[in-house]
Amino acid sequence: MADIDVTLLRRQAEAVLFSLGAPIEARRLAETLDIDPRLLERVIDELSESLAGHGLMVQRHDGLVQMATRPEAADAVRRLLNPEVPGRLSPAAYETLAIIAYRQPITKAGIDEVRGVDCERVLEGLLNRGLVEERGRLDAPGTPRLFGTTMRFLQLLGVERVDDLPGVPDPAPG
Amino acid sequence: MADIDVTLLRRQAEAVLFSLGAPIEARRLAETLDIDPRLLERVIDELSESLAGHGLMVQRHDGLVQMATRPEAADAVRRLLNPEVPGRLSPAAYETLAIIAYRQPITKAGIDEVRGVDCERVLEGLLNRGLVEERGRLDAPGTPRLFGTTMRFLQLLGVERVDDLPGVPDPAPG
Amino acid sequence: MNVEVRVQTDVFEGPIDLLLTLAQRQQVDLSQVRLGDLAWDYLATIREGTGSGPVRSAEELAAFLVVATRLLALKAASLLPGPNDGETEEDLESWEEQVRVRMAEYARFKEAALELMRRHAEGGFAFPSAIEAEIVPSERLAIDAGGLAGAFQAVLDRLPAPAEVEVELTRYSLTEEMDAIRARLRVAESTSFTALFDAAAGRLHAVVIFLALLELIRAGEARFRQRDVFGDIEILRGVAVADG
Repeated sequence: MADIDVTLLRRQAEAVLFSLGAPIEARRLAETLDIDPRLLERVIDELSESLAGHGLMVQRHDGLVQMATRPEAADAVRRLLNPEVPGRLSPAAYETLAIIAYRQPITKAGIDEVRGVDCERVLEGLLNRGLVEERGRLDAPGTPRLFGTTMRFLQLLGVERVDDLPGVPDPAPG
Repeated sequence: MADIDVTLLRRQAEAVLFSLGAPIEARRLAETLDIDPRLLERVIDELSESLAGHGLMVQRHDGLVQMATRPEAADAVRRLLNPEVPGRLSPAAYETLAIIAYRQPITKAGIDEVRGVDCERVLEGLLNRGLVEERGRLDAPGTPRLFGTTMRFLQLLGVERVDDLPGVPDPAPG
Repeated sequence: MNVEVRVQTDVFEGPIDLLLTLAQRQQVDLSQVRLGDLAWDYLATIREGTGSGPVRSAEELAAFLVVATRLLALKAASLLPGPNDGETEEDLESWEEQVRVRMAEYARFKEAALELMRRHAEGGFAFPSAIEAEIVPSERLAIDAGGLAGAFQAVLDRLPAPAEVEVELTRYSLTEEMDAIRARLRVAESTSFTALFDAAAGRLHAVVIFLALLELIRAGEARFRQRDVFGDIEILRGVAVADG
């Protein structure tokens, strides 16, 4: 493959993500397109750019890629598909979600420390709602579970990547 | 609605079609977007244009609209998802399909006349495969059933509309 | 047609279907074919009964008749008299025209069918999206990115600034506390254990002072003595006095 047709790869990636309609590991997508994972990064970058001004976008998170609708079109989608189950996050859940979003991956002890209270129940709620998920274990005594946000979280937020969150404070020194 | 934002409508239509993953009646899509059906035609035209050079396209047929992947990406999609694709047809079936595609809506008698043989069984096969469907009845003695091709037929050939098929024979003079 | 009727004529040998196709493309001169021969070939096929037996369905018979009729029509059209032959001229012309149009139309559909078959075989399918319900938010959870950032900032604001914590920690340095005890023992040969902790600012400070004392005892710079069981512990200057 001397001459790599990035435009064709972009189209193929777009078609695959579209028809899959679910998150896929970047590694697996690269395999499907028969390209190097590093090239995939470029292909997805181009796809993301080509979808500017469209009703769709590419979301990337934790080694996963997926195609999703943009938030400005969300109302129309809801109107048609009619799923609208109103839900609300408690201030505690909101705060916990924020800590996880900006400090992921983080242990429960880490969240507790920042919030100053035990987050067991709040964390469970976020896990059940699919906003947060386990992300392996910390290599430390007791190997505590690590938590991070999900694709669904990005979806509800309507952003392409966690990096697109506004005003990310500097990482904690610890 | 003094100032209609066609670009926003185009994005919304795109998001809706992606989320739906199935054909939708143009009438219903117009309702969802809260616009006049005539305006929808323009919105879909613009969406179709905006997808030039992409891996996706808009298929339109018989008052239905659907988004689908472009044929040049079919291999990649099949490699990953291995979706069910229609198997090969008999020469008689392709012939019947061609007649229906170019002369739709057409009665069984009309097909028989062109082919010069009874198409009962072949037609049944095409109906079962979802490539052809009933399209109302002819306002004539006996009100015979009319047949036309389906969205699935467009997917089989990877075109946006029946008009995109090559070498459409001239309409029969009768 | 399921049954293959093979015909033998001077200009063509093979399936009757193919003969029709070639005749339509004018690749076989039908004027050289005696249609009666075709009928005989068909009857012969029936009598021989290839494999499945001599019984033919009405459908197959009809199929043969249609092909034969088309051949007949084609042949008739090609044998029609010229345009200056009497009064039925116009009727004949229009009839001939009709036959030609019909044949041409059928031929075009055959071409179109081949094109469909080719495209199908190429596999350039279009696939719809198979969306997972999760992609479409089913819960109207309006998480606002700005609000999320605000919530996190509020949490950070609640925490004491990291810089202050560091100052606290450096204040209780083990070496400093050891120096303080050494200084006491230089002034007086002994001191009370509890008096050592009079200056302790808190629990953590007290722990550091105690650790400093243990360190000095280990090094031989200090000793301790308790005269009675519940009495105060006395800290004495040790033998290995470090100067400075």
